[in-house]
Amino acid sequence: MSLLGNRPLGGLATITVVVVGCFAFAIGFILLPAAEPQATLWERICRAAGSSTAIGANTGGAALPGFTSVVLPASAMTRGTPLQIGRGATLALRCTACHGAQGLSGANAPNLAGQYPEVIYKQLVDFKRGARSDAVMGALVAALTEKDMLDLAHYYAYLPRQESDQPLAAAPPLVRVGDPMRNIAPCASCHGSQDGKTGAPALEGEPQTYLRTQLTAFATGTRKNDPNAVMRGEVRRMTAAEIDGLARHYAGVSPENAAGAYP
Amino acid sequence: MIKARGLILAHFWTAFVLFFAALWLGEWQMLIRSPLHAWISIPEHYYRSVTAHGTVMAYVFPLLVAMGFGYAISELSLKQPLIGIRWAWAAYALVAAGALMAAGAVASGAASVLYTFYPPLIGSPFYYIGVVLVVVGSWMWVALMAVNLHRWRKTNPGKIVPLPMYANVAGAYLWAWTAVGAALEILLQILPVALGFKTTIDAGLARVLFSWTLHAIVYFWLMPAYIAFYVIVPRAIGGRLYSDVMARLSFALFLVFAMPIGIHHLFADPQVGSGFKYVHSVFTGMVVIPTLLTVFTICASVEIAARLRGGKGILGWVRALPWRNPAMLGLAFSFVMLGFGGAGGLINMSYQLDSTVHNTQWITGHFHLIFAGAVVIMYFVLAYDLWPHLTGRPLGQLDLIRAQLWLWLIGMLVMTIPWHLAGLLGMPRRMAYFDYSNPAIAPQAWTVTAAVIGGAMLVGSGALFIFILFRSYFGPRLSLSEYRFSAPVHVTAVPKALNGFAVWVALMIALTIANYGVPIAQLMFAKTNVPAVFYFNR
Amino acid sequence: MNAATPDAGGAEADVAERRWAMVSTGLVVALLGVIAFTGLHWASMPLSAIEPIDPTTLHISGEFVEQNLGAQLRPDGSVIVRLIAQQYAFNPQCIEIPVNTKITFRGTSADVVHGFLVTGTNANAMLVPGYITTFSTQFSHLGDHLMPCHEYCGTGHAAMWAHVRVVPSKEFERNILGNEGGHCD
Amino acid sequence: MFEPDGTPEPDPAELERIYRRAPVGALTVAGIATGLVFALWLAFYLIVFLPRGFLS
Repeated sequence: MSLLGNRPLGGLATITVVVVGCFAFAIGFILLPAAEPQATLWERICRAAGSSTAIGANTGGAALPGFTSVVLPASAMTRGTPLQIGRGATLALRCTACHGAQGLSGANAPNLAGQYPEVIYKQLVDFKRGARSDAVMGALVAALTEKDMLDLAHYYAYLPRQESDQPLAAAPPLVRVGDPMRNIAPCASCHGSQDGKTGAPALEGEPQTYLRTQLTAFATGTRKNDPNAVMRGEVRRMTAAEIDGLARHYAGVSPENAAGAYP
Repeated sequence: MIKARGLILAHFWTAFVLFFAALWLGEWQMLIRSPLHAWISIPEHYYRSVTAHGTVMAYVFPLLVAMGFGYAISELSLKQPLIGIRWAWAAYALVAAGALMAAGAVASGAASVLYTFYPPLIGSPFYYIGVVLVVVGSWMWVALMAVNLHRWRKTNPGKIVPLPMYANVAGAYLWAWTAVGAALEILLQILPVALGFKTTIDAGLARVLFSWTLHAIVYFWLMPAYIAFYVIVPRAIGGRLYSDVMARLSFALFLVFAMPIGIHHLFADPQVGSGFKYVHSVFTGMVVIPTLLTVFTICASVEIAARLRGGKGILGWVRALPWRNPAMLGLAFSFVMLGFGGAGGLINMSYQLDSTVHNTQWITGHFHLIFAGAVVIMYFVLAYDLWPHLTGRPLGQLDLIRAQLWLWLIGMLVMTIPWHLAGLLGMPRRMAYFDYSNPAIAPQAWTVTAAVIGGAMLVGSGALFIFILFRSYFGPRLSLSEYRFSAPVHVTAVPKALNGFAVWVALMIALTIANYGVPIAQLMFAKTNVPAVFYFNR
Repeated sequence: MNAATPDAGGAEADVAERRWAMVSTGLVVALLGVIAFTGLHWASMPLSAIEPIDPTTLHISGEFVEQNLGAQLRPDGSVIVRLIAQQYAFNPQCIEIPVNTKITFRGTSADVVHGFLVTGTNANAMLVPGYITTFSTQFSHLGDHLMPCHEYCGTGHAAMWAHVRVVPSKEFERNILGNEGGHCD
Repeated sequence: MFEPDGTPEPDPAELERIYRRAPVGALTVAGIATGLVFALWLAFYLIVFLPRGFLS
């Protein structure tokens, strides 16, 4: 004869579960939060449920001048309409002297052809608001409207990009794997060729001098329009030689042919 | 002879071949992150491999084993041909197609988001759709198990459901409800973003929904192993099941307590209040009880076998156990790994104690011990046990089988115990490479080398397993007697509640709502959607 | 075995199993009791507050703007550390804090799910975008600790390691006053 | 398939005798094993968790 067989097991199980549940809730919501001093019963229960009113450590703060204030809009991340691209092309006539007729620079200004639209848009806004400074660009963006900047971004994004034919596996270690102990992330995990990150530009084929100047500016903190110091953090611990090597790599200059300037 | 053996063999072979492939991936991952190898030149390949390894090992492999085993149990224990065999093949096709689709997406490098998904990272929609197809196929299996049991009840009114089928259907219902959490996450949150209908997603809510699935799935993995403990091992070693009723109660308790505990994976998360964390900790404690009941019942069952063989004394009987019997070896090895893994598990679920080990290599060690160790070794045993009844041919010499099981045990211990230590030293999970030249990391280097060695043993054991199964096809035809499950010492009256599932399923759903309702509702109304981060090569 | 009629035996198993079940339950209850005691006696529990925050505007306003990051001394002598995790770095990348002082961490993520632990300590938390993670602890050992990201956050994850430097309180105060404190980047 | 061929059916009286005294051995083995598992937990709590400080 089974001892269990004589009992209404379902009811017994239900009662057990309810009792365990009551104990668990009582301890978790009333007893344990009691370790927090000066809280009423109701406050303890709310606290244990995740209510955050009791914390109140929110300190205000506003970005200092010189830091970026851009929040990337969704409209900067989609493909541009033909109308936007056309309008952007007209506006871009003012940019050709430095950035080239097809967005490929002959000077040491960045190539813009095929660049991600949100990248161009963000830099334009930063120039306009003073988070990034450059004598030429500052003057040029002053008159641009929000719509102008979006259209320009979509126009340049539409132009064909210079593709790199270098396999990633042949890139310098900092590009592929970074350096964990210096918290230098692999460049390729944000700047294309392996993985992308919203707001991070494609770098292949950019002029060597431009890249070196910008990396150095991030490293010294003279350029700080990278949100949350994302680039300054990556570059801060790099040596000058490493910065030089990265600039050469992305410019497409092989180490053996280092003397050959871009293009 | 089993009628649906073609179906069952299709499930088993697909499961084991995928398992063997994923085993190689695991070993490759260990090798390239170890000090024996230079840093991987393209880290994305590592995460691609981890995603594939996890997707196969956590979803496809155990599902196919449970499904195949479930069909076999349905036929063998109910002694009726499988109803709905066409549907069963359709379910198999869905699982296989889903697995292929997911594998394609992962292999192409468009979905290296790991099998735990991790929104707001978003990979290729084909990956998620593949996983959904796998789950839908598995739900068809759940329905088939219910239908077969229902038919049996109609033709056998008033009779007690055989224990193997009772446990099997408990496992099926457990899975049906377990999968709901991840299904909600994929269907309502991830897919709309992956398909481009939305650009934002609530990462916290996604983690809560996934935790619903993430822990209960472990008990679903365990089910075939526990079924084998109760209904295969005692018979295979010439013993008797100590108590049929307690076996049923254990399975019923798993059904009740497996779900409302998943937030113990989120102790370190900011989107759940500490009260719910404690409640889930308590209920995780409750789910320990059916495992302890199982350990005792199985020990008593094998003790009967030992004493029937002349075993004497309080501990002396252990020596009289049939240690050369693979079922006995498998059980003992499984219990050893369950013990170590269980101790680690108790630590993980202990509210504050989790912070010492959360997301370190310790956790990887823990679930490999429990699943890849204690559970998978029983998958081997149940496959060996059923194999001659599926192929009609013998497995051949048992020496190879014993060697295979020994290799699996030793490989698993050599791999996972150093992982636990590495976790205590602060080694984080999921890193493609480590800078072993750093003095703070250098002491952890040997643990990864040990994992490479242990992993090599596991690959060897997996290869032996496949070889043993394959070789049996070249054996002579057997005329086998009827397949039997373990018999209990005494056939006792079974409480009505333990002949059905109504109470347990009701408690399972009620407890899930009680323990998950508020945490989910809180986040559904919080304004915490964040932009998705698309994982695609742009 | 199936569908057989019950025989007369079987009561012994029930008694033994029930005893075993009671012992098992007792062990589990004892374990849960130790946890509750630890929570009560040392006010030790996992993080609890659910504080939403918009990850896209961290750099513009609110407590996580750049000049607020790192360690700050509070009037009551405790220290608050604010940090951001993003693909694939923490900001600050090196945090300097005083030994044996109450340290309150407040962190969040600017993009995907991250997490961090401080090796050799129980400081361990997830950073989920959209939520602020808050917890307090103390560090009793001087020296440098590693602070890796411990949640998969994308292909650059393996390079995401920060550092925590625990220094004597005097040295911390001197550095804070000298405006070099709070971080050691 | 692992059982040796022709395992004789045990004598019911013998089986009943074994059944009645069986749990002694199982209690010992399962008890020691379970005790070790909980002892490991306690050791972790005292040796690893407590010295590493508390979160609140």
